[in-house]
Amino acid sequence: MQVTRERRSLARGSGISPYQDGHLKTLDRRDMRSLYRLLWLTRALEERLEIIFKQGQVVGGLYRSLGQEATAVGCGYALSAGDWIAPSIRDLGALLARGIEPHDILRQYTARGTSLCAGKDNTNHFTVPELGILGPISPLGTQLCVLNGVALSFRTRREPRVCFTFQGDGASRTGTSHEGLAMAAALNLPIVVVLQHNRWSFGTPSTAEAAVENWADVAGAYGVPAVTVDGNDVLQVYDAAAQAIARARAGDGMTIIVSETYRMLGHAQHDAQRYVPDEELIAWRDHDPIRSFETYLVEFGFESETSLAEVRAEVAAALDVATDEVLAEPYPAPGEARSRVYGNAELDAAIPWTRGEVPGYEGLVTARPSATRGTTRQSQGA
Amino acid sequence: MQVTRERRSLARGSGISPYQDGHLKTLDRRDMRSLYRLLWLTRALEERLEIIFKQGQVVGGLYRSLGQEATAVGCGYALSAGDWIAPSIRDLGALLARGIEPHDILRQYTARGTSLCAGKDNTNHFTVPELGILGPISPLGTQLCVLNGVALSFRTRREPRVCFTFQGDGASRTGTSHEGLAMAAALNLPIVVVLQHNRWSFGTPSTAEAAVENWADVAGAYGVPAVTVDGNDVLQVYDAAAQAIARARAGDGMTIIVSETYRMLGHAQHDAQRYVPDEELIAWRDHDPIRSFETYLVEFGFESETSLAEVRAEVAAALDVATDEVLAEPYPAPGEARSRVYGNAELDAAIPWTRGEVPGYEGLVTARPSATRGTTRQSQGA
Amino acid sequence: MASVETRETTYLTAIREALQEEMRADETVFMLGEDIGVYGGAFKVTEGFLEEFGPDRVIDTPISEAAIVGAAIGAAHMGLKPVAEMQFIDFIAPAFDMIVNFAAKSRYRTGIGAGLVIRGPCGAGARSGPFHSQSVESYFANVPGLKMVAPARAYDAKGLLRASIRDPDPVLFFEHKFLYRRIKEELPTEGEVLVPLGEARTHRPGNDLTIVTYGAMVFKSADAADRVAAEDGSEVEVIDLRTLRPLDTKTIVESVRRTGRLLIVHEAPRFGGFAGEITAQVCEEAFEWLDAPIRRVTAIDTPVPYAPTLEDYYLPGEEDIVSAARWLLAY
Amino acid sequence: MASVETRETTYLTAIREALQEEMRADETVFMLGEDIGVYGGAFKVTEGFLEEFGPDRVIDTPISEAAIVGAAIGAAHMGLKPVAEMQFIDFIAPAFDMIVNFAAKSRYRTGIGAGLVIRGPCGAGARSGPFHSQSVESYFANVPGLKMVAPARAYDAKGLLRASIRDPDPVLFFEHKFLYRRIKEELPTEGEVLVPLGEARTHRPGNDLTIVTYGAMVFKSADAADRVAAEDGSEVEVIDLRTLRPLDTKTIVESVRRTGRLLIVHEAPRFGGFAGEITAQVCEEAFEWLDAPIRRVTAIDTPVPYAPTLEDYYLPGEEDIVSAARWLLAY
Ligand SMILES: Cc1ncc(C[n+]2csc(CCOP(=O)(O)OP(=O)(O)O)c2C)c(N)n1
Ligand SMILES: Cc1ncc(C[n+]2csc(CCOP(=O)(O)OP(=O)(O)O)c2C)c(N)n1
Ligand SMILES: [Mg+2]
Ligand SMILES: [Mg+2]
Repeated sequence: MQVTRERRSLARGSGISPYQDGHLKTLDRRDMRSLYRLLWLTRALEERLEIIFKQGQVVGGLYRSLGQEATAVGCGYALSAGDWIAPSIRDLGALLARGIEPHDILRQYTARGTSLCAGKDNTNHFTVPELGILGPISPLGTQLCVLNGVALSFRTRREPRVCFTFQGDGASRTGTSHEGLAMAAALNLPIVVVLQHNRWSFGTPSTAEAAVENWADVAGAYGVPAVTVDGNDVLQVYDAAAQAIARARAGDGMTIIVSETYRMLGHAQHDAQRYVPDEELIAWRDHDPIRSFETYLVEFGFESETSLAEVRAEVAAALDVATDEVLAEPYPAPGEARSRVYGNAELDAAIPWTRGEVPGYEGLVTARPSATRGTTRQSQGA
Repeated sequence: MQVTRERRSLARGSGISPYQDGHLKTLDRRDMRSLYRLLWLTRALEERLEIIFKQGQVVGGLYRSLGQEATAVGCGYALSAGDWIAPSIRDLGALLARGIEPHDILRQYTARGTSLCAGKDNTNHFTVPELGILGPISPLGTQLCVLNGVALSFRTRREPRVCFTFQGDGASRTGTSHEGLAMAAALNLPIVVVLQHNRWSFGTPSTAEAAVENWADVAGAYGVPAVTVDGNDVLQVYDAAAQAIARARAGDGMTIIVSETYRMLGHAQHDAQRYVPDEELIAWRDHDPIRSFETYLVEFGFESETSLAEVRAEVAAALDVATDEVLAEPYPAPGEARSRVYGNAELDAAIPWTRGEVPGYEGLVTARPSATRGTTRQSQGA
Repeated sequence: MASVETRETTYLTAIREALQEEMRADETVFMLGEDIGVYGGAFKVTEGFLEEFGPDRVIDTPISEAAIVGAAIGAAHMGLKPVAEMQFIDFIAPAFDMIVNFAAKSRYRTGIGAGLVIRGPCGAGARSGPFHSQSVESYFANVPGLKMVAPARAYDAKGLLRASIRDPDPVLFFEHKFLYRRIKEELPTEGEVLVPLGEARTHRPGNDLTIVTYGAMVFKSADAADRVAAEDGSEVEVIDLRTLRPLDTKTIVESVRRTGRLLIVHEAPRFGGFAGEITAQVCEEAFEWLDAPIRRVTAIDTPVPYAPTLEDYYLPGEEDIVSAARWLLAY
Repeated sequence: MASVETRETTYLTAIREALQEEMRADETVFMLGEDIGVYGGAFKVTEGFLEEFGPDRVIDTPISEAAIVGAAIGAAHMGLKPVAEMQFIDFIAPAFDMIVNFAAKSRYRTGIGAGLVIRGPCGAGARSGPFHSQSVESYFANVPGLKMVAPARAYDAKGLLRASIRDPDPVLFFEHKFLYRRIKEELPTEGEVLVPLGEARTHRPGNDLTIVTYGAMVFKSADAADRVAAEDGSEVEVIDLRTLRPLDTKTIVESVRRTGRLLIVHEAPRFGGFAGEITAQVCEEAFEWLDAPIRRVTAIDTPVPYAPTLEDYYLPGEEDIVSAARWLLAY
C-alpha cells in the first residue's frame, strides 16, 4: 500500500469526491443507503441522548461525535464479520455499523440493568465478542494494547481476521498508545489504527499538544505505512479503511490512517466550547460529512431528497420506540454490585462484602473466650 | 538544521572522516587530546571495573559501553558548563566528559559510603547538580521525562542552557520515552536526545523489537528534526551534538540524533552474548571508535604513537591509584540505611524504623491497663 | 462576628485560593497538567490562572501523566515548586512508575529531593463510573518517600495545599470531587490559612468510641455520630486524619486509649485498604486499651460501579456507620 | 524411598517445569515478555522454550510492560492463556494502569474476564539496589479483581504457577529471586503438582505463637522458630500464606485462636504493608483470643538500598524475628 497524503483546505466546501475506483466499486446502492442510514442514525441517536441528558436521564457524562460521523461509519462499514474493533470516545458510528443497537447505547448511558455492562460501566465501555467489539476504558491509549492481544490470537491461530481501532490526536501522546503501536508494528499484527486529527483534545488545541504537522509522519516511529484521508468524506474513509484492512488480512501488518476531521462540539455536554475560534467552527460546518454525502447521493442518482427523508423518518421512529422502551427499564438491583468480580463464583460469595451487617461478628461475641483471657491477663499484668 | 542521513556500511573499515568544517573547526590540539583521553579513560575504567567485578568487588551488575564510547564522549564534550545531561546505561564517557572522576564510578559500583549515592544506589544513578548531571533510574525511558523538567526550568528562567540525554533503541519503545519526547517537542524545550541504535536490546535484536528501518524517522512522531551519525566517529558525533545544542540554545527546540553504533559486549557481565552472530561482531570490531580515532590523530599530525601511548599510561596509572584508594574505603555504616527518606529530618527520626527492638513496646507493657480491662470484660462477656 | 473577616468559601474555591496565593507569593510555584490553561481545568479550579500567571506558570501539557510527573520532578530538582494536576486522580495510574520509582526514591538515592505536589479529584458518589471515582491512596501507601493528604473541610483543603506546596517532599493531594461544591465554610479573607502536614483533627469530640476517617467519609461519620448521640446518648469521637502519610498516630492512639473502641471508615474498598495500617498501629500501641475489636466500614471489594443503585450500595453509608458504631458500643 | 519417584528441583526449575508442563498440556498457554525467547529470560527460566514451543508461543516483545500486559488481556479475552513475564517485578510499575484499570476491572465491567498470569522476580537480598529488589504486593492489595501469589517452596512455586495459569482471573505471581537457586526440594517427577490458590500452608506447627509470613521470609521465620524452640522451648507456628489474595483468613484465624499470639513478618516496608490487612482481619475475627498485641517484623520504611551493609540493615533478619517472638511469648 502506498503512502498518500491528501490534505484539503478547511473551507474547500465541496461535496464527496465522486470517484468510483478501488474498493468503492464494490459498494452498491444498498451499501450507499446503509452508509447514509448509519451516518444519520449516529447523529440522531446522539441528539436523542442529548435530549435525555438534559432531562436528567443520563447518569454520567455524554460525549458526542458531531462532525466526525463519517470516519467512524466508513471504518466500521469496511470490516467483516469476525473482525474486531475497539472504539475510542467518538466512534459511535462504527459500533452501530458493527451491529450495536440504539437500545444498547441508550441503556449504557442511562445505566440500565439490561445494559451491556449491566449498569456497571458507562458510554461505549462494553465488550461484545459476538460482534467483535472490545470496549475501551477511560485511561486513553490502553485499548490498542489490549486489541493487540486479540490480533495476536488471530495470528497464532492463523485466522485471516483483522483488528481496527481509533485514537485521538490527544490520546496519541500517551505512553500506552505508543507502546501499543510499537508492539503492533514489531509483531506485525493485523491491525489498522485510525488517528483522528480532530484539532482538539478536550480544551487544548492539537497544536499545543503536539508539534506534529503532518500526522501521517507519526507512522515513522513504527516503520509502518500511513495514509491521510478527508475524515469527513465517508467514501474516502471507507476506501482507505478497506485497503488497510485488506493489507492487514494479507499478513502485511499495521496501517495508520490519519483522519483529518473536526470536533464540532465541546469535549462533553458540560463543555460549552468557548475556547474555540468561531471561524474554525464556521469553516468546518461547511464541510459537514452528512450534508455533503446527501448532496453526493442525490447528484449521482443513488437517492432522492424524498428517499433520504424517509430514512431519517424511519430512524426517528425507531429512536422514539427505543427511548421509550429503555427508559421504562429499571436500574440494576443494588446487590448486583457484588457480582462477577472474580471468575470463581464461590470466591465472590466468600468475600466479606458486609459493612454494617457483618454477620460473623455476632458469632464472635458469643464464642469469645473473654473470661479465661481476662484472668490470664490480670495475673500476667500484675 | 538540516536532516541528514549518513549510513555507512558495517565493514567500511576506514578511519574518522577528516573533515574540519562546521563546529569541528573550533576543536584545537588540546581538544583532540582531551577527546582521546576521554575515550581511552572510558574503556580503561570499564576494563578496570570488569577486573574488580571478577574479583567480587562490584556489588551488583556491571554494564559496559565497549564499542560505543565515541557517542558518549563526543556528546558529553559538546556541552557547556551549566548544561545538564542525563545518561542512559552506556554513556560513561559523557559523564567523564562532564567531570565525573573515576573514583566516583568505582565507588558507585563498589557501594562505598563515599559514593555519590552514599551506597544507596548503583551504576550511574547519581544526580550531581554542580556538574549538571541527572541520574537515571532503572525503569527505561523515565529520565527524559524528568530532564524535561530541568529544561523547563531553563525556559522559565530564560537561561540559555541545554539538556541532553541518551536513549537506547530498546528503550525507545517504552511509553515513558514517548511521553518524554512528545512533551519536549510540544513545549519546545531545549533538549537534545541521542537515540543509540546499537542493534541490541539485552538479548533481543533491534529488528525484533521494532519494525523501524530508518531510526531518524522516529522524529516524525514528534515533529522535530533528526540527524543520523556514525556513532563510532567521535568527531562526527561531536559535530552533530554541537549543532543540535546550538539549535536548542537558540530556542529552536529538540533535535534527535540517531547514533548508528554497536554494542560489542553482552548486556551485562553475566551475559556471554552467545546469541550474537559472529560476523556482526567481526564487522563492527573493524570499526572500533578508538582505534580509528588513533589512526586519524596520527595521520593528521595531532598525535604520535608515542604521545598516545603516554596518554594511555597516564590513564592506567591514575586508575591504579583510584582503584586502590576506593577499595580501601568502607561500606556505609548500616544505620545510614535510615537517613534522608524525607526532607524533614524530624520526620526521618520519627519513623518507626525498628523491627526487633521496638522500644515503645516496653513502655506499653508497663502502661497497659489490663487489670481494669480484664474486669470490664469479664462482666460484659457474661 | 469574629474579629477576622470571613467569606463563604467552597472546598473548590479554597483549593483555587491556595494555588493563587502560593503562586502570587512565590514565583517558583507553577502548575502543569491537561487543560488547566486555556480551558481552566476540568473542574475549573484554575480558571483565570493562565491570564493571571502566564503560560510559563500555567502549562497545558499533552495527555501524558508520566511525563507531567517527570517534568515536575525535574523542575523540583531545579528549585521550582511544581503543582501537577491529574485531571482525575484515576489517571495517576499511568504515572505510577514515575511517582513510586523516581519521585519517591529520589532523595534517598541521590540526596536531591523532589518537592512537588500531585493533586487531583478523587472519590465516588458523583455517578462517574469505574474510572473517574477511585480512591487511590492505598496504591501508594507502601511507598516510603511519599506524603499523602486528603482534606475534608475547605479550611483544610486550603491550608494543607499551601503546606504541601511548601513541603520538600512529593505530596499526593487527594481532593474529593464530591465535596468540591458541596462543602462551604467561612474562611478568613486575610492572613494565612496554613495547616501543617501530619496532624489529624478532632472533627467531633467524644469519649465512648473513636471513628478514624478522612475525605468525604468525615461528614458521613459525623452525621452517624450525631445520630448515635441523639438516639442512644453515646458520644462518638470523629477524627479526620487530613494527612494519611505521615500518619498522626499520636492523636489516634490518644483517642483510642481514651475511648477503648475504634471504628475505621474509608471510602476505598476493604481488602488492602488504608484501615489496615491504622489497625496495625493501634494494635501495636493501644492494644491493652481496646475494649472491643477494631472494626472497618468501607466500600465493598469491587470497582466503583456506574448505576446509582450500584454505587449507593458500593459506598459506605451513614447507616452502615451507625450500625457498626452501635455494635462496638454494645460490645 | 517413597513410592513416588522424585528429583531434586530448585525453585527456579520448578517454575520452568510448571510453564513447560502447562504449555505441553494446553496449547492455548503461551508466554510473552522481554528477552524470554532468543535469550531465554534474564534468569534463564525460559531457556530452550523458543526451540520447543516456537515463536507463536514464546514471544519476545519490545520493552513495553503496559503493552505486554495489554496484549495478555486481549489474548485472554480470546480464550488463550497468556503468561507475561516482567523481567524484574519492579518493572510492573509501568504496567500499573493496565493491570489495575484494565485487567482487574474487566470481568466486573463487561462480563469478560482476563485470565492471565503476570510473573516475575521480586524481593531483596541479591544486592540489586532500589529498582531490582522491590516487593510490590501492597501496590496491588487494594485492587479488587486481582489475585496474588507468593510461593516460598519449590513445590508451591510449581503447583501454584500451574493453578495460576488455569485460573480464570488475572494473577500476579511473585517469584522471590533470592530463592531461585537457593531453594531445592525433592519433587515428584511424574504426576501433577498442583496447589490451589487461596490456601495457606502450615510450614511449621506450634501452639505458643503464630507467625504469618510469605516468600523468602518463610525460611527466616522458620529458622527463628527453630531457635526459639531450641533455646526457650516454645513452639512457634509458621504459616506460609502462599496466596496473598484471596487470603486464607480461615487458616490464620484458626491458628491465632489456638496460640493467642500473632507476629506478621514480611519483606516489604512496614507502613502500608500487607501486614495491615492481616492485622485488620485477625482483629475482626480473633480479637478475643489475642493474649498480646499483634506485632510486625518488616523491612524499614525506605527504598531498598544497594550497599550490603545497608541492605542487611534494611531487611528483616532472623534476629529481629526471634526477639519479637520472645517479646510476644513473654507478654
Ligand atoms: C490517561 C488519561 N488522561 C486523561 C484523560 C481525560 N481525557 C478524556 S478525553 C481527553 C481528551 C482526548 O482528546 P483526543 O484524544 O484528541 O480525543 P477527542 O476528544 O478529540 O476525540 C482527556 C484529556 C483520560 N481519559 N485518560
Ligand atoms: C521499564 C523497563 N523494563 C525492562 C528493563 C530491563 N532492561 C534493562 S536494560 C534493557 C535493554 C535496553 O536496551 P536498549 O534500550 O537498546 O539499551 P542498550 O542496552 O542497547 O544500551 C532492559 C530490557 C528496564 N530497565 N526498564
Ligand atoms: Mg482530538
Ligand atoms: Mg540497544
